[in-house]
Amino acid sequence: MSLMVFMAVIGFAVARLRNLFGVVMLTGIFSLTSAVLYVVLDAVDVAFTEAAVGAGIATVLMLGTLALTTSEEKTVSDNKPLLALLLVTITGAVLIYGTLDMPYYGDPTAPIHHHVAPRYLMDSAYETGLPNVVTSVLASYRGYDTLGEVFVIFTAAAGVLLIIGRPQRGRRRARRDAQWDIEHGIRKNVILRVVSKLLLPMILLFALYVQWHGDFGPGGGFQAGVIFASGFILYALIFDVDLARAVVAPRVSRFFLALGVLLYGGVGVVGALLGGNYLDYSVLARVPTDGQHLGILLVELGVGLTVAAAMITIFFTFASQER
Amino acid sequence: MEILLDAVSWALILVGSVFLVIGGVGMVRLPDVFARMHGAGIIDTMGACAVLIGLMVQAGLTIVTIKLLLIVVFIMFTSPTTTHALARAALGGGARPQVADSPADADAGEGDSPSKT
Amino acid sequence: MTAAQIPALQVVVALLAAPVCLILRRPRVAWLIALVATWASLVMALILLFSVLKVGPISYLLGDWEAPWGIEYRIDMVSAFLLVIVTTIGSLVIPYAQASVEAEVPAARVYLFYCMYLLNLAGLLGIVITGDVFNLFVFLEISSLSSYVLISLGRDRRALTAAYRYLVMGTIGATFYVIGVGLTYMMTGSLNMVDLATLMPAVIDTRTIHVALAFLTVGLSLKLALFPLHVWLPNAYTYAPSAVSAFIAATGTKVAVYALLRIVFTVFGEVDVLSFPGVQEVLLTLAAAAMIGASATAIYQENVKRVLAYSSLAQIGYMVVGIGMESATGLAGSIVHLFNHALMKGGLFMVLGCVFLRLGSVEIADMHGLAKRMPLTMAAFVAGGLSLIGVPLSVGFISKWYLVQGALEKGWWAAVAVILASSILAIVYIWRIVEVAYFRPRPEGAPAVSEAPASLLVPTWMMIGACYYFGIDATRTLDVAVGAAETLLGGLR
Amino acid sequence: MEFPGLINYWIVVVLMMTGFYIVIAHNNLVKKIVGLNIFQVSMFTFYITMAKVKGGTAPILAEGIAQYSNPLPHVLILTAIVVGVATTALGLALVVRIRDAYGTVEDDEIEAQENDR
Repeated sequence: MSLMVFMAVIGFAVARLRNLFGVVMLTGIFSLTSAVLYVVLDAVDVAFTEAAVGAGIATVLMLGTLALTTSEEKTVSDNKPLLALLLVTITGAVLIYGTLDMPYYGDPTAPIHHHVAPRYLMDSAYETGLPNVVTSVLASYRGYDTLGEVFVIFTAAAGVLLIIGRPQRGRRRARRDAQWDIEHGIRKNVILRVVSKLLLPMILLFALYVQWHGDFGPGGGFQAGVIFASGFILYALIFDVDLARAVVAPRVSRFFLALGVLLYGGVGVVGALLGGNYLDYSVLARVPTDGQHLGILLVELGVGLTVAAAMITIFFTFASQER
Repeated sequence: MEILLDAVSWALILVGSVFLVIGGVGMVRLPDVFARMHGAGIIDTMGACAVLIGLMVQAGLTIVTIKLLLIVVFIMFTSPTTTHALARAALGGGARPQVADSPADADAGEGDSPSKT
Repeated sequence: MTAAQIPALQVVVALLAAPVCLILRRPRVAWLIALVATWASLVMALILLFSVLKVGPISYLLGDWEAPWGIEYRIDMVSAFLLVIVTTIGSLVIPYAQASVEAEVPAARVYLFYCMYLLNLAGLLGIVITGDVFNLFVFLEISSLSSYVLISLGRDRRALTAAYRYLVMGTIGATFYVIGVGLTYMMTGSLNMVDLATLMPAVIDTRTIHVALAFLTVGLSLKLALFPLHVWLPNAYTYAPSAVSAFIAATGTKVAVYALLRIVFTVFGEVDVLSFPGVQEVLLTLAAAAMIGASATAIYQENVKRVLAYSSLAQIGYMVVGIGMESATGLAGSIVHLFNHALMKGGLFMVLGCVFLRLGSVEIADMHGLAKRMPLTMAAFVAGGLSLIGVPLSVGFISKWYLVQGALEKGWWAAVAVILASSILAIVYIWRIVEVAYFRPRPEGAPAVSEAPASLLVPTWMMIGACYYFGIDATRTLDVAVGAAETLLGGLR
Repeated sequence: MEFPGLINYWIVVVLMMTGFYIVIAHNNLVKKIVGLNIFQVSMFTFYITMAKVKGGTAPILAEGIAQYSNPLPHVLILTAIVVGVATTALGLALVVRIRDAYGTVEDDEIEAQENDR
């Protein structure tokens, strides 16, 4: 509860602050605090994803945009605060009016704990055989939602490519003015280079652990994909972006972007061909639970591939913009 | 034996949280960017590690302890590097540390470099 | 095996075609894949429509998990009809898009354009076919994200701000929608529409459900650009590439109206939401304001695409009036208007695409005496305009006739007056363009303009021809629409 | 005791309205995206607060634990987080292109430029 008050304070600070760098940092802190809050509220998978995706990728992208738009300062010209304040208070009042009949926070007799959820908690153990109920619901019971969601990430990456993607004819050495010395500075800087070289294998190893550990503990395709991509983003930040693009050529990241999505859709089609409905994993192997295991592992791999490739593509497109 | 372990872990956690508070206050009160970095440093090293070690003592010899150990090692690696990168970036950004605190220099030093970023 | 899998394949074929387009980066191949995918989904939509007419609502369990636990596809008369609308427009715009996209989208990114187009189509199909409230949000996001990107491809720099504003308002709408879903889930514990409908009467008097309904309707009306929340629509349609505005104008808002229908009549079916105090009046006043206000502003626009954008706002007003009437004929009128308006607006925007391809601009000032140089294109514009006004023998007339009939049944003279007034305003802004194109002499300095290429004209004329074919032989569309109205209202009576 | 029962939801509503206010009132395009981000993160918090069962643990099946929190909102939020990031990425890409086309990221300056041409 106190964490929420803390988040509210951060929210007000973001509303007040003029300096955009401060605002972006506060948004990162806002997401991190919400991740801590989710751990307290027993939502471990969500906390993991929110910390990795919300605080990590969103902040990096915003900083990248600020670097490109170079407008740290925001002009002070709120010409319509009153109208906005009015609209916001009305919506807030309607929402608070709506909360009056809600079941109290955390009371076990609330309807949502009795209608659909008990089946997941009781039966998922022997239907899908995964201890982590969230992953089994995510990948199997409501697997179609996750397919839709992987396509959302795919759309975002293809969209960013379409909006600001510049066709790279081979690896051209881009001449940069002031930007060059700062970057040069970082490359020359031994400490950062050594430490990041030490950290990189750990990050990628951890990403693979998270990918395959999704069935038993918190983890899964999304978190793994983001951590995998953050390894490459760290590499691109420390060493020059063109070097990073040499490591992961845009064509390769584009290929994996499509491969992950096709893998996920393909598992569904195979399920349909083998006689079940679309996205039915129990027909994949003789024993239904093995089929579910196999299906969920493949699906999580597809998600991991797409999310990693999407984040890498988005970051490289942002990073290789010329100001 | 049990009480001893609990006492030790609680002591460590308390010490750690005291350091966290000191670091926090340091971050707010100290005038200069580079001075404030000391506050941040205290939080990362002493504060977090003390609390983590306290938890490790609490957890006894289980998988959790190894995971906590890994976290401590990870913090030991990353926090000095981040502080280093921050210092380098601050230097790149034009902030100059207040070197000698004699009044004459302070005003001159104060005047030309916007150290309070 | 495949016959039973058609509901899933309907969406998945278009969905999986997009990444394939991304891998094979040649524009020609990407266009071919898009063509095959859209025509395949059209065939599947027709098969589904006929099987729904024969067998009644189809239910398809994704992943073989029963309804409230897994995600379920429920296809009844309404969603089958919408499927046919979306896939017809989708498969007609593709052959049209080939030439028009070459002219407007930089060559290196044409394959990404088709990838985005397929994602938008798949997103819309996903919304129409799903029976799960949260799944509808996921596909709503897919279609919205891809339409933001498609709009931002416009050549004019204002396309970027139009896409940005649409993104901000669309995301707020989607978040409102999710808050509404969260509130209903909190009170009932289920996400499946039919399951929600059975659980709703028990909790209907709680304030949370009223607020949930408010948030769901506000979120969706942001998406379908109901009057006060329509700010993003004129810029989005005007500055988008012509093939994109043709597709989005004809399908984007229609699917949002369908989602509103689904929420009001299926999820809140048993509870007869419209009889709540004030809900019906608010809906009708907003719709009337949309019809009159938008048609009036359409008269003063310089850019023809903007005129059509404002006329779309007015037509959405018609549909919402049909919903507000809550009677079989009124509802049938608005459902058949979904189909008719899709045909008319799609055809008219395609005409403007031909003009843009040749003339490079769609401002009225540049279109003086264009009819002599582009007779076929402008003839299509006149035919489409007449059907928009609602001249007898055209589709526009059918839907207006049903709406007026519904209004008379309910005895709402105000509604009848508003419909007629808005049709008269439509005459004014259509005539304004026709007069410029036909009766003004072609200025000397104007560039020599030749007729649009066949690859653009044929789909345009097919669309406009369909406007008149279904105007004359309206039996098929009407009995589907009336059947759809029955199934939706079935929940109430 | 009715009081603590709903206080969590009221704070979440306050968070949502802060995000909503930032999106509406501020002109800077990046600030609007930040507002959207906060609006969505607080909506996630609303779902997760709904899912918590007092005395329940994380929905990972283990022996000896009777009460679990509800896993379904967690799954929905995993989807919503990714949707949020996708919208942010697209919004920022558009901001970059708008900056190239208009030279500014302030809404009112853009509107001024748009009206004159």
